[in-house]
Amino acid sequence: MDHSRRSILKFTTIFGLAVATNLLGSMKVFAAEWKSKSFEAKTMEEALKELGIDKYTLSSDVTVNSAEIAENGAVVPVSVSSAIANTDYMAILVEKNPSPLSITFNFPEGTDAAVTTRVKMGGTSNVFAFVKADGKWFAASKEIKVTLGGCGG
Amino acid sequence: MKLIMKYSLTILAILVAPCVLAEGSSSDEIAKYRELLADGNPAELWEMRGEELWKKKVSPNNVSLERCDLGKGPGVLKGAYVELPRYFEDVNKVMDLEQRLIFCRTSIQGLSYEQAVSSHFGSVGNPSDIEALVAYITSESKGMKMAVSIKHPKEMEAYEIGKNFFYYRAGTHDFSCATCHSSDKKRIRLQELSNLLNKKDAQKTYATWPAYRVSQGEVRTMQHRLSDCLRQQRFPEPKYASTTMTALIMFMAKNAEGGVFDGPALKR
Amino acid sequence: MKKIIITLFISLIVTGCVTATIQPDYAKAMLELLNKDFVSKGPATVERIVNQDSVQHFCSIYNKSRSEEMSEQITASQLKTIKYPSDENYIGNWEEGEKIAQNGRGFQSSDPLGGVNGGNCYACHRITKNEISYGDIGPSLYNYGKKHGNNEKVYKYTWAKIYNSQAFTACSDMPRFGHAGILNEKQIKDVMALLLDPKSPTNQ
Amino acid sequence: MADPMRIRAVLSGDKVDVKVLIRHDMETGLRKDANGKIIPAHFIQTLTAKYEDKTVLDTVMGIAVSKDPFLSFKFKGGVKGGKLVVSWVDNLGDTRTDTAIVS
Repeated sequence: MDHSRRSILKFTTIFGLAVATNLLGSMKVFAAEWKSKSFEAKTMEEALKELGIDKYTLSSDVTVNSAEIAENGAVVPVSVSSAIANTDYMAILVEKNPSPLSITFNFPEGTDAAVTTRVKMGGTSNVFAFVKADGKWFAASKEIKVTLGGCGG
Repeated sequence: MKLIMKYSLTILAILVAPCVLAEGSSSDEIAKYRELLADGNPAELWEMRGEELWKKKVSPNNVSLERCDLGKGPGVLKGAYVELPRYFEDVNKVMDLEQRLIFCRTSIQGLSYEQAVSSHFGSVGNPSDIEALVAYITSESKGMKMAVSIKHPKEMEAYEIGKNFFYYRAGTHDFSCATCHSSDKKRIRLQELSNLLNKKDAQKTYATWPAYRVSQGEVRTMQHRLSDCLRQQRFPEPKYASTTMTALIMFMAKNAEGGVFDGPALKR
Repeated sequence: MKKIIITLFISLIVTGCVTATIQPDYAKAMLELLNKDFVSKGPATVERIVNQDSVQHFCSIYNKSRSEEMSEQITASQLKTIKYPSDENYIGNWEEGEKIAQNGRGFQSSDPLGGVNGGNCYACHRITKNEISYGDIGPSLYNYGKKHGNNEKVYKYTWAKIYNSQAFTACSDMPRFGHAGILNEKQIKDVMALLLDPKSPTNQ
Repeated sequence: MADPMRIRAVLSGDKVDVKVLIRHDMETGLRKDANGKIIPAHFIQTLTAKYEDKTVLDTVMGIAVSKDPFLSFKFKGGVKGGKLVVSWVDNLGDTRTDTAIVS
C-alpha cells in the first residue's frame, strides 16, 4: 500500500514535469483518477470505506436538492452544495443503487462547492452527498421517489 | 343518471380530499423534476449534429441538403417546420417533415429509399441521422407560430383522414387516440394526458415535439411519438413515414394552430 | 341587378350541391390506407384493427353524439357476451390481482406472442393506498369492497364490468377484458380479489 | 469519434457559470440488448475543466451518471473572452476535448 502510493506520487511528479515542459498534449492531463474499488463497491458502507470516509457529521450546511419524485430513474437531476468553508471534495452516492457511488468532484480554490448533475436511480432511494472540508467529512441526504410511468410496458 | 354521477362524485371528492392534497404535491414535484431538467437539454447535441449533416455533401450525388425545399424555397429553414405538413406540387402529395427529408435525400442526394430511411429511429450505438436533422430543422422555427394550411384539397383530405383515424377504435383493447386524448386534465398513471381536441392543450403538446426523451436517451420525432402511442394503443406497427401518419400529424398540427413552437423540448 | 342576384343565387345552390355530392368518403379512404400503412407485429395484427366489431365501428363514428336508443342496443348486446365463472367462485388471490393491476403488457406490437397479459388497472384507477402512481381516467376503486360489500350481486356486477364494460356503459373507455380475451377467468378472479377481498390492501 | 460537447460559459457577477452537455451513452454494462446479450460497459470515467490552463473542476464518474451527462458549476476569476477547455476520457480510452469562450 505504502509502496504503491509512493509510486503514484513519483508518477505524478514525472507527469507534472511532462506537463510543465508541454511534452504531453493538454488533453491527456487528468489529475483525477478512476478508482474501480470505490465505484464498484456494492454497498454504501463499502463505498465509504473505499473513499476513506470513516467518520462523518450530518450537516445542514450541505444540501442535496432535487424533485422529491423523479418521473424517470434513468435521469434524476441532483444539485449538491456545501456552505462549509474550504470544501474541496464531494461525492454523490445513491444508497440503493447496485453500485452506490455515482460521481466525485475535486474543487480547486475559486470554484464553488456546488454542482448540478444527473444520475441514474434503480428505484426510490436516499441520495447522499459527502463533502470534505479541512480534512473532515460532512454529509446530507434526500429521499427521491422514482415512479413508474405511462401505459404499457 | 347524470345527477347520480355528479352526486357520487361529490361524495367521492369529500372522501378522498386528503389524498387529493397528496396528489397535488406529487404533481408539483413532477413539475419541479421537469423544470430542473429543462436547463441543459441534450437535444442541443442533436441540433449540432443535425446542422453538420444538413451541410454535409453526401454521395452518390455529392451534394448537401442545402438545396432541399421544405416548402419555403430551397434551403430555407426558418419557419419551414411550422407550416408542415403541407402540399408539395413537385410530388403532388402532402408530406410531413420526415417524408420530405426522405424525398430530398433520395431526389437530391441520390440515396436509395432504403438508405434514406435507414436507422430512422436511433438506438444505442446506432444514431439516427433523421432524428438529428429533424432536431436541427425544427430548432430553426423556435418561437414561431404553428400555421399549417388545409386550403389545398389534398391538405383537407389529409386532415379529414387524420381526424377519422383519431376516433378509430379497434384492436384488442378498443382504444382510439381519442380514448386518452379527448378529455381535459386526465392522467394515465402519473402522466398527464393532453386533450388534443382542446386548442391550448394541443398547442402545448404539438409545439414541443420533437423532444429529447429521458426514458430513451434520444431525440424523438413526431413519427416516433405516434408510433409509440400506437404500440400502447395495441395497434400493429405503422410503416415509417406513411400516408396515415402524415394525415394524423396534419390533424394534430391543425388543432395546434397558433401555438408557439418550442421544440426540440425535453420530455419523460 | 336582379339578374346578378339570381345568378349569385343559382351559383350558390350549385356550389352547395357540388360540395355535397363530391364530399369524399374519408372514413373509407382511411380504412383503405390502414391495410397499406400498418404491418402486423407480434400479437398486434392488421386484421384485428381493420375488422372492427360492430361496437367498435359504432363508437368510432358516433364518438360523442349517440342517441340513448343506440346506447341501449350496445349495452344489451354486450350483456349477452358475459361468461360468469364456471365454478361460481368469483374470488381468487388478491396478491396475484395486484400483479395483474400493475402489469401493462399484453397485445402490444412489442410484446411476445402468447405472453402473459396484464390488466394495467392502475393506468386509469386508484386502487390501493400504497400505489401513488395511478391514473384518473376511471373512477377511484380504493375501498371498493368496503363500500359495496361482499355479496353475490356485487360479485356478479363487478365480474361483468371487468368482463365487458360496455354491458353497462356504451362506448366505455375501458377494455372488455374478458370478452376480448385479454384476461382469462383465473386472472379476473384475482383482480376481483384485489377489489373485494377484505384482506386486500384496496380495502384497508 | 465522439461527438462535440455543448459548453456554455457565461460571466455573471464575478463568477463564470459553466454548463456542459456531453453526448455519451454511459452504458452500465448491466443492460441486455434485444437478443439478451449484455451491452458492454461504456462510460466516461474522468472529466476535467481548465480555465486558461488552471484546473477549475475535476470529476470522476461511475456508471450511474445519466446518459448524455450534464454538469453545471461556477468558478471565480474568469473574464469575458477567456478560454475554458473541457476534456473527458472513457473506460475504452475514447476521449474528447472542446473549448468554449467565456461570454
